Amino acid sequence: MANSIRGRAEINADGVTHIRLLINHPMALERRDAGGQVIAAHFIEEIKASHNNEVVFQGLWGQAVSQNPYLSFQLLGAKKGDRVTIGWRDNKGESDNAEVTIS
Amino acid sequence: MQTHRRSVLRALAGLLFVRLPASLALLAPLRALAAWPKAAFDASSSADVLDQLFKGKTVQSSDAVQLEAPDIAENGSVVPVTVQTSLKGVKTVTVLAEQNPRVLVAQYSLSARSAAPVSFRLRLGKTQDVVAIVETEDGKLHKASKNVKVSLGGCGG
Amino acid sequence: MKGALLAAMLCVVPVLAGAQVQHDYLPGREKVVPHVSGDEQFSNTYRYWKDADAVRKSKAAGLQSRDVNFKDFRWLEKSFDGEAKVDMGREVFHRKAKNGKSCASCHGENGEKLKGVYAKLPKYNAKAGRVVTGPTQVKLCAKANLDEDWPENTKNNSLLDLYVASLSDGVPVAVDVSKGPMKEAFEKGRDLYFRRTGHFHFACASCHTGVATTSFLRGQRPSTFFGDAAQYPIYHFPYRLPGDDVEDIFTLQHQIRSCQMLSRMLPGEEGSPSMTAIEVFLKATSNGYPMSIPTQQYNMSTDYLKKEAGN
Amino acid sequence: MKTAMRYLLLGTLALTAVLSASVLAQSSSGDEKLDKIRAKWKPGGAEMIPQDVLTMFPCHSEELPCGKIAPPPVEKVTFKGPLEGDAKRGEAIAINVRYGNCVACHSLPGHEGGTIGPSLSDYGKRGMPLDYIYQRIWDVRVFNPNAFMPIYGPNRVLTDQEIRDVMVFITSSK
Repeated sequence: MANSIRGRAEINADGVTHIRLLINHPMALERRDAGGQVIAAHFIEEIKASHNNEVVFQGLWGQAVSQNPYLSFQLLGAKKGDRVTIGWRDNKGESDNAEVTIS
Repeated sequence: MQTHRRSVLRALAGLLFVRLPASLALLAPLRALAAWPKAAFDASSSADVLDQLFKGKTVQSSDAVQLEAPDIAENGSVVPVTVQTSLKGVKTVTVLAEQNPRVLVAQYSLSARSAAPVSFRLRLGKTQDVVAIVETEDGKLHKASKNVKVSLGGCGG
Repeated sequence: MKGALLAAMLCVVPVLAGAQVQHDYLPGREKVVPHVSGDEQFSNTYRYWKDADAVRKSKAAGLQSRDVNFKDFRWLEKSFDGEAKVDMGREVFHRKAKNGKSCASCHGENGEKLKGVYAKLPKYNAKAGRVVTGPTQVKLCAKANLDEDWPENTKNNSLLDLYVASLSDGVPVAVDVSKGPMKEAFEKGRDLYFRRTGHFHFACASCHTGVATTSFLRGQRPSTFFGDAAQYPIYHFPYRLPGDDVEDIFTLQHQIRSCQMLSRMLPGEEGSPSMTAIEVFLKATSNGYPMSIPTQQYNMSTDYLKKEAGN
Repeated sequence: MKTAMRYLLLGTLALTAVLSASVLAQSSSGDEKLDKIRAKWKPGGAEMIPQDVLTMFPCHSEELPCGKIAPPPVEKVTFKGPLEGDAKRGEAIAINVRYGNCVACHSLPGHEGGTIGPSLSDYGKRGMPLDYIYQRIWDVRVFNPNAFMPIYGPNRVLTDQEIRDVMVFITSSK
């Protein structure tokens, strides 16, 4: 699941950073195949954002979050050029993380 | 029953922690981060979810919370939702889809360094109310909801 | 009773070998001109959506509602998801082939030489001896200069098609159908658009003209075809046609095929003369309308809600 | 070349379909065209209508033989009563996107639908003559050659009995 995160972080005049993320993930719902066998769900359970080694935002997700999830929120007290680390972990133990530079 | 659920939760939380990859575990958890609450995510009614997450505390409708979502979702599998609030000291933002088989969609924890609006996209099985609950530092729960009609395409597209 | 009734109704579809077939057409095709303002003869809603400013003003004046505006803000807003695909397309654009060249070698580091080009496609290609669409042009160019096999409906082709189209963002569509093969293609496409076909005996125009565009098709509102093509290739998630690997990018050819399948017509072959003709018709009836790339098929962010409500 | 071959194949299929429809006589329902369609496709399921059924009808093509198929002639039919049918089945047909899909354009009793056609929610109250309703569903071109409605009869989208089921359903609202 490498390179699954695409993000943009833009700071405005008031010092508020708008972070937008797009994650490439199937977010598969639990379902049954033609033979009635349960096919397990596969979805991101947790997503975190950290700035200066401080976790500033955490999301806990269920199966109802759409495929290739989108997430946006605001970060305070950061400055241009700072890096925000984004990491996720899914219910199968897979994970990925990436850095987004504030512009 | 409650006790049992919580012990299961605690056990699960332990499991999840072990499964955390090194890269994530390295991040210093400044605030007490919540573990993934399995029982709440599996619950099929709002009451159960509230019971699990907020131990049955009362939820008040509030004008200080805005839930933005389309009146008509053209595609139930990608419904954009934004939660905005003028409240100070927001601790968590929780989003529920009351008629989905699993009611709890997402819960976000904010710190003093992050803020709403929080936007994401969710799946709606059918026309229903989407509910946002904002929990503030004082422990109060503020709610807003919005009915989203899931439209069916005429030609099946 | 039933047997007799059926026998009386039993009809055999005649194939007239060689003879000119009298097709069924919906009325109105002679009114279509190759410009977006031609919509005034059809849904007559062009004045509300002819540009972003018109949309904003008519909203503010309370003139516009979802009842008349189907070229709404999602068509004008850039798609965040689509931009991620444009980035991927840019990577393919700079990827070196075995011969050491990339698309950028000829077209400029940032595709400078391709600015505005997509707004003029489809175009007659003298080398190929036929009218070609964007994806076909990508395929031919990649084969000739990079020796890469990037046929239509594959990942690299779609990503490049979207990237090249994004270089014409904001440029008004300008497909010249005044003469030669392009004129022929436009007229043929116009015929096909209004021709009734398939299991339901529908034309494209059954849903995408006049009355239908101001009504609901169950929960959907069909759009007038004028101006639509300026948004293609479009980010279309999570729908794709069987057998395609296109990174959720929907070209105009995809859109036509998808419509045909869903309304029980035989889906055409990508790049066949008929399908190209329909694309020429659709693109030329968007002439004068600014390209908006990348945009998306569904409202995938709530940003547009605020814009609809106020300013 | 590959494309040309495919066209040839599709063309042959279409031609075979058409020729056999006119030559073959016996089949289960006494209607070859209908049998041919239903043998290849069961409407109302998850499967979309397959290509070799679609090549039996006019298509958007100047290259394929189906592009030269003339439109099905207008069929004037007479309705023989009494009206007997299954309202439940009619409802299923009317609201299914891969069956009759009436709901795409019409509101129906108990179903909010499209607004391209008139609402049929209280159609039962209007007391329209049955032979009119039957003709309208079978081949609307008798009343209006430019109507948007599919021609359910001539193209065998629905069978005689299926149309009756739909009629029972839409006239059931009081």
